[in-house]
Amino acid sequence: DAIDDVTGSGLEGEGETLVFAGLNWDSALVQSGVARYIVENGYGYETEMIEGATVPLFQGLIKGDIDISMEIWLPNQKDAWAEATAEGQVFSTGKSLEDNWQSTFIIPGYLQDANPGLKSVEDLKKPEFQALFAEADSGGKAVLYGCMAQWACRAVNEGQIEAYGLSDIVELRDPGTMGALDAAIEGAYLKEEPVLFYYWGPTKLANTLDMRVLEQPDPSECADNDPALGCGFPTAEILIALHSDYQGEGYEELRAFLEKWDWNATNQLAAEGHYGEIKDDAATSEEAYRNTAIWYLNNNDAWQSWVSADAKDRIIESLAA
Amino acid sequence: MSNIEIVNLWKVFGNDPEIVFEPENINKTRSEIQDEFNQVVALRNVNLSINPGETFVVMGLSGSGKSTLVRALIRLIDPTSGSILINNQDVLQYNNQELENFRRHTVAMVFQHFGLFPHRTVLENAAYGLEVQKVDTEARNQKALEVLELVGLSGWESSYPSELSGGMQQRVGIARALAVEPDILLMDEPFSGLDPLIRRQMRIELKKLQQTIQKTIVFITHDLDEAITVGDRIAIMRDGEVTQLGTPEEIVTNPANSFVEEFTFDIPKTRVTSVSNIMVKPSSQEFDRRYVVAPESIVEDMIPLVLETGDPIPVVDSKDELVGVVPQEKILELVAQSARQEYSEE
Amino acid sequence: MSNIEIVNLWKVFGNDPEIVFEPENINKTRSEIQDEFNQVVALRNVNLSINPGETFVVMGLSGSGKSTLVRALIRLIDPTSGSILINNQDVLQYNNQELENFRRHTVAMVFQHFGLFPHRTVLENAAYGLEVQKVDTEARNQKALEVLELVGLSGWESSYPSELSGGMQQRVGIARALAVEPDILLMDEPFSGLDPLIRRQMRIELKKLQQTIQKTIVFITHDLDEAITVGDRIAIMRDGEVTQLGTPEEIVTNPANSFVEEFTFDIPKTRVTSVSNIMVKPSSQEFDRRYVVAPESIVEDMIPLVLETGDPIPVVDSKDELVGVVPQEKILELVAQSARQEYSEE
Amino acid sequence: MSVTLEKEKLSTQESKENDKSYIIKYGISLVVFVIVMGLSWVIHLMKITQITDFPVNFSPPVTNAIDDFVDFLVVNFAWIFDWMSDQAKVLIGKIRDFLIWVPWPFTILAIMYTGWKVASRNVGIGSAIALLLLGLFNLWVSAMVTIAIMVIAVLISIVIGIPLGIIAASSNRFDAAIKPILDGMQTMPSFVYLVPGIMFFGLGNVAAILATVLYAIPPCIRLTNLGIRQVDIAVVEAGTAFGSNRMQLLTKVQIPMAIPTIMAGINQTVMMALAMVTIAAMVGAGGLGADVFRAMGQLEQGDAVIAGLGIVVLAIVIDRISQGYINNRNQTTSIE
Amino acid sequence: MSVTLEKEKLSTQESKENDKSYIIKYGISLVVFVIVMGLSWVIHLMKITQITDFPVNFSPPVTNAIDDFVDFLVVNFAWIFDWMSDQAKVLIGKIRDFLIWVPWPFTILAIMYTGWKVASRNVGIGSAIALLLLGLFNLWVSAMVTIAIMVIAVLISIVIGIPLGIIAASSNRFDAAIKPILDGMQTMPSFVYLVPGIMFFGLGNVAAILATVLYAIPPCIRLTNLGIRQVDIAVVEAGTAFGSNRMQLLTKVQIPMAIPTIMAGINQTVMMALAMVTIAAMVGAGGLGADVFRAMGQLEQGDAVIAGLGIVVLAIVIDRISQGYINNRNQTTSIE
Ligand SMILES: Nc1ncnc2c1ncn2[C@@H]1O[C@H](COP(=O)(O)OP(=O)(O)OP(=O)(O)O)[C@@H](O)[C@H]1O
Ligand SMILES: Nc1ncnc2c1ncn2[C@@H]1O[C@H](COP(=O)(O)OP(=O)(O)OP(=O)(O)O)[C@@H](O)[C@H]1O
Ligand SMILES: [Mg+2]
Ligand SMILES: [Mg+2]
Repeated sequence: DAIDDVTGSGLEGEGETLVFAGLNWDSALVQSGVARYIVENGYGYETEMIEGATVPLFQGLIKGDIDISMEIWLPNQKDAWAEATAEGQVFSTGKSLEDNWQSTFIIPGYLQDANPGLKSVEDLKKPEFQALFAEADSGGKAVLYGCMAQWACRAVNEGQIEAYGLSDIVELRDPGTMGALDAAIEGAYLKEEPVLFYYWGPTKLANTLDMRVLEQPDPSECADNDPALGCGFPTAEILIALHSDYQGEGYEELRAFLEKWDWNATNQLAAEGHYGEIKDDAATSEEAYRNTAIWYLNNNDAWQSWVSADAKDRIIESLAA
Repeated sequence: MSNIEIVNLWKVFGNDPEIVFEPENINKTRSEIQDEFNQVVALRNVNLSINPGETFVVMGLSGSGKSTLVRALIRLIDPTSGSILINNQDVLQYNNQELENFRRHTVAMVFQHFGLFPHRTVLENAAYGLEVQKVDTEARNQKALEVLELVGLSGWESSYPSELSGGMQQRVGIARALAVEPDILLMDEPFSGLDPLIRRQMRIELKKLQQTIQKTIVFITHDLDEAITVGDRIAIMRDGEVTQLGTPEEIVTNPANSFVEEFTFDIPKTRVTSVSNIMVKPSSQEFDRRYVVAPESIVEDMIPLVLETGDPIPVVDSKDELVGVVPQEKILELVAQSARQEYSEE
Repeated sequence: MSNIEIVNLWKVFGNDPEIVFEPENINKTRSEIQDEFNQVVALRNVNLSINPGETFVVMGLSGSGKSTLVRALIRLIDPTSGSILINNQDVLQYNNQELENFRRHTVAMVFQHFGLFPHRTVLENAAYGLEVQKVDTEARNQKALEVLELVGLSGWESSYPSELSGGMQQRVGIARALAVEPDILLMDEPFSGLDPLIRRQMRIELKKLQQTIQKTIVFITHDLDEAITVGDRIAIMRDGEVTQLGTPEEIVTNPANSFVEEFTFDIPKTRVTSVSNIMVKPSSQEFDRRYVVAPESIVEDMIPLVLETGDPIPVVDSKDELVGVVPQEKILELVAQSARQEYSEE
Repeated sequence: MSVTLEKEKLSTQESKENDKSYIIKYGISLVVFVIVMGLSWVIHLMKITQITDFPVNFSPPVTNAIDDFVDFLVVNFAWIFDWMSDQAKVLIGKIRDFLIWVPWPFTILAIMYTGWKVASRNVGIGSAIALLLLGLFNLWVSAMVTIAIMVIAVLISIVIGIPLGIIAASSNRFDAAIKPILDGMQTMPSFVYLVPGIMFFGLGNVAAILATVLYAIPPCIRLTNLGIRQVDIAVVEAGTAFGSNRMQLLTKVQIPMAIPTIMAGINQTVMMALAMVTIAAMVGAGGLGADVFRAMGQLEQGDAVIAGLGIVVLAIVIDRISQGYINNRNQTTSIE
Repeated sequence: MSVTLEKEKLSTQESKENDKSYIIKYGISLVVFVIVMGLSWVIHLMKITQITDFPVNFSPPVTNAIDDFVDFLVVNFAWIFDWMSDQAKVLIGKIRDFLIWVPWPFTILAIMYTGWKVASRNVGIGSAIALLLLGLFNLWVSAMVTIAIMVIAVLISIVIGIPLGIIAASSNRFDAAIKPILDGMQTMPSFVYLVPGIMFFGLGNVAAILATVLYAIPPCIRLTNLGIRQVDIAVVEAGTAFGSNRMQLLTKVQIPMAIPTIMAGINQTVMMALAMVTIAAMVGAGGLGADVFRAMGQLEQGDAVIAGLGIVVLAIVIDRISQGYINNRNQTTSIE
């Protein structure tokens, strides 16, 4: 440490390594890429990313193997999050992805165009639409590709179906994993087949496919805004989370930066689009996300208000290099 | 019954058998060829003619090519060159269809380790050959029961081979071969896996059976005693070649080379020599009709008689005419010769 | 050299061997016991006494308990009851340590299928027994080379067993056993896997070797010819019991029962009978000194002599005194008996 | 004796020579290693990127081609996939519903009877107890769902695998061609074909069965092949010598004798299929795998362990019954 | 002949009897089935829930106990786990960094040389081409990361597995005890121990290696056991007859002769370990598995296939080299 102090730059992150959670979906990967560039060049941290599945990564965050996760989808990890914060193992510096949405009842654009009568959840009760989504093994019920059984939104799906009186009309099917759900949706779109599904945004799939949300009552109509009682989803809280070590002294600038972090659908769309263009030129995906971050930081200046003045200078300097 | 004609038969195992026939290699020994080219000459220019109804024994040490020869007869291996005529048809020219028919009707084989089907009952084993001929169940079971009766296995039809002793298993093997009523029976060391007592019993039974069925039999063994007991003629093989061919008597009394001689050490000459070979001209046409022998009789069988009577024994042919006499001295001479050979090596 | 005393030895394979000793079962036959209790009586009350330096042959059909007996001697199997005294020590009472020592120094075994270590060279195979005794490398290699020389395998030290022929492999087996300089050599059908010629050669070599090494040898075979060639005494086993024990001569000339008789069919009596058994009182003390034989001589060896001279042959003992004469008739009688037995079954 | 002494000298000499040659051998290896490491160091120092990095990247065009190909298949062969998927879904649904519908005491009795008959009394009773435990730990329905998927996947594996195994046994070229493919099927991560599988067949059991069959079929093919090939050559020759044609040889001799090995292959196929139940759950197949997966997502160690043990119990029951069958059969029909 | 005729009658009679007995047998089965189904139907109709549902549920107390136990372990033995984990992480990191650091031409040459020497010329060249392809498809670094984890996992499996296999070979009781555990280890879904694994050892390679070892060790134990047990009994007896004690028998006879089988076990261990790389990637092990996993999350079929094929290529290279070694060794030292 002493040597660091003598030879170092005196930056907050000197000699510190921040380990990011390598969640395997786009928004998390893009946000992590931008955040990594900023903390590296603005605050002198080294960064690493460990890739893995959601649950193991959250365990890693609790244990301290992961220092920072850019996206904790609170509704889905509510119990684990509550427990970990109660134990003082993790804390949040505020929201990350803004403009997010989720809905249990989505149909493809082509389907709605072909069936203009299918606009709201109530319309599913019409036999022709029920039959539209029926599958060979659903006993005539409409099949809904729901939220993963291990996520909290599953319970919401169940509650909504119950509350809307769709119990005998809709069969809620567990896709198992996010990847499986994505594949099922993409497959249906390619084949232009009828499909009824749960999804959320901003995500690559929601941005590229024409998704139409069936009308549901506004969340405010339900007690405690609880969608499980028969309303649409309210906006979710998506948090940036850190391991408790970073709650103490010496990380003030880092925390200040993350608290100001403000990432919305527009940023996400733009960065993701650029990533799609350049990814084949990079040797590794990590490099691709880094290049995306550089592009983003060069072409937007919203970020300049998230960081301290010194940091901003350093970042601009390194971008120019 | 059927005759077999083997002409210039060669079998070379290896990836390049033709190399053996190059003029500069054709006279190389088997081990030279193996060392130089990694090819094994299993049969070298074998010529044999086997008569209908004959029991023809092939013997030799391990690796001498006996099995290769007999397996070539039924095309379990394809010879490298030469031809095999069976009933004047060249077996090596058969197409698949003809070959199947040939195997179904003309030849049948009895294997050293029996080669029974463990998942089939004795009856199903015996009926196998007929089954592949698509004979209907009833007829083939009847035939199978018949041959099982013949080999003394009545009552065991529904047992599995694993429940039988070795000797009984080999009887099943013989029954299986007999069931297809083949012209030719090939037997590759059929009794080698058996206990000595059972083995001798099987030999004797085979002789008896042969009197009933009268097939052409090619019988392989490495036991000279067995060869002499069952064989009408014997071919001795060495390194893929037939080194001597003859009746048991010819081979024992007149070995072609030291190898055959060594092979025949243990066999008393009296056991193979026929009376006609030691009889002398009778001094008169009068003889004692109580003790006559045929010219084909084996000397050993008459030793007790000779020693008992002390007189020369008259030899009488099938027309009941005196053709010679056997004086006691001649027999003793032969006994002495037999004895002299034993242990002469020590 | 060492003597072996086997007393009331039983071996019953199965999960409840004691049941055989129940008073109501003790007299049941082997197959009854097998059917009723699923126990196999491999040895039934065997009593044998084997003298130092003797070559003792155990013979019998497959399954008669030969291997069980010899394996009990080296405790590869533990007998059910009885005792085995070797050098007056009860082998069955040995603890692990004593047993290892006993196996390292007192006995050594030669196996039917050689039981060589395929991953070790011939030299390392031969040295194995010394290696487990922790003899240092140089000394054990020297000894191994010595015994390999003795069995005629010099030059093959660094080959692997798979590169050797069967006969050579068995020589390695013998060398491995000799290397530990055991008092007793156990040989379980050592030559059964070999070709007949090589087999005879090995027998003869064993006899020669025995003259050099003078060990106590327990030799197992199911071949009577082999038994007679190598054995000083022979025990014939049947269904786990010793059914006859005696010299080759006793067994061939005087079979205890029809089973042994059948076994000995193929052996000419002349080959085992000693002169002392057929000689008669000399009529005078004068005799022709040119043709004398010892009383222990085998009759067969003197047949040529007898037939050549025609006269009775004088028998002279080691003190050069005339003890009898063998008239030609006696020999002929024996020849006749030998012959009569052959094929009598047919 | 003189000969012996000479030999001895020779042998010690040889062993010394061996020692020396070892030193030389290792020495050379060491020198080579040091040189290579030195060179590596220099290369890194001089940043010769041609040697540290690969000069070209074939990946983008190929990955794009694959993407397009998958899309092409999905779009153009949708009707086939949908048809197959529908058939399978109906069948699986029926089996699953039936298994759940049958009251558990009957199911347990049936398994006990089968185990007893096919294997041994102990296996029968053990299986019954094991299944009872599944029920008592509230895993009955999940277990039946898992079994339904299993049954279909294993049946498909058998129907496809055994004929392929037979062909592989009779053609060395086919065998050589299929070998790396089988290796590939077992090491290729299921995720790779799960995603296209879902795009083809939709979410749920069908994709799960596809993944399971791909993973579980290799032992069935391999052991059928092996079983036929290792049928005692002497017996096959006997069959040939009596004029059997190829078909007769196969049906009357080779296959009947290969049955224990083929059964071992099926046994392994079942085990592999069971190892895939959690993967299957990742595409929504339900059953015990889904229990494990869900418990893991909710950090319920205990539930995950119990459901996992449920899978293990199923595996052991199936294994013991089929092994018992194989052993019994082996005992009755083998010679020696 | 009269005997034969009688027999014949007997046999046809028998076969008819057989026909009849079949009908009876199947008839009975059918009747039983119908009755059971009818009963089931009645039970459902009458809603006798004691028979359709299980009366008790043992699950809650047991799952709670397991949860508590895991927590207890984590809290009380954290220091041991952390220490182990730290050691392992340093080691794996070093190996990984080294493999990445060595310029690829040297690595490829080294593998080629090994393949050539150990197996055959074709295997050597084939391996080199395969590795080159990995590089050209931009998978080099991932492959090296995967290999690093693999090497550690396989080494641990060998170090633990072979001694256990030896013990299992010499003790029937241990063998019987370990058998269901091994079955369990191979069918228990990895997810079940992944989460506790992370709680003990933290995220990353260590938990991944734990999961890999648990899945990959059974073949090593099984085949060591098998290899020793199937050493020709005659050779073992020869060893015994010369007074070898147990240790000598083991080291001088049984293990040397079992080596080909043990090598086959190691080969299988490597294959199993490779089959775990995607699971390992889910807990942060990186490498080719992570490439597959990431591609799946982004619905990039092509990338997933390429990375998946990378794993397959690695597997086949390792397999062919080790199989070649086994075959060569088998040829040189076996009798017959
Ligand atoms: N399929 C084969 N490939 C290569 N060589 C073979 C093959 N079959 C036999 N041989 C060789 O051919 C030679 C003759 O073998 P064959 O089996 O005919 O001998 P055999 O006289 O029957 O011996 P045995 O008494 O041991 O049965 C042997 O040297 C053997 O090694
Ligand atoms: N380990 C064993 N378990 C059960 N029975 C055995 C065992 N070993 C031998 N037997 C039985 O004991 C009897 C005697 O066997 P043994 O091996 O001593 O016979 P053998 O005379 O050596 O026969 P062979 O000539 O075939 O070697 C046989 O019936 C055999 O089946
Ligand atoms: Mg042969
Ligand atoms: Mg024996």
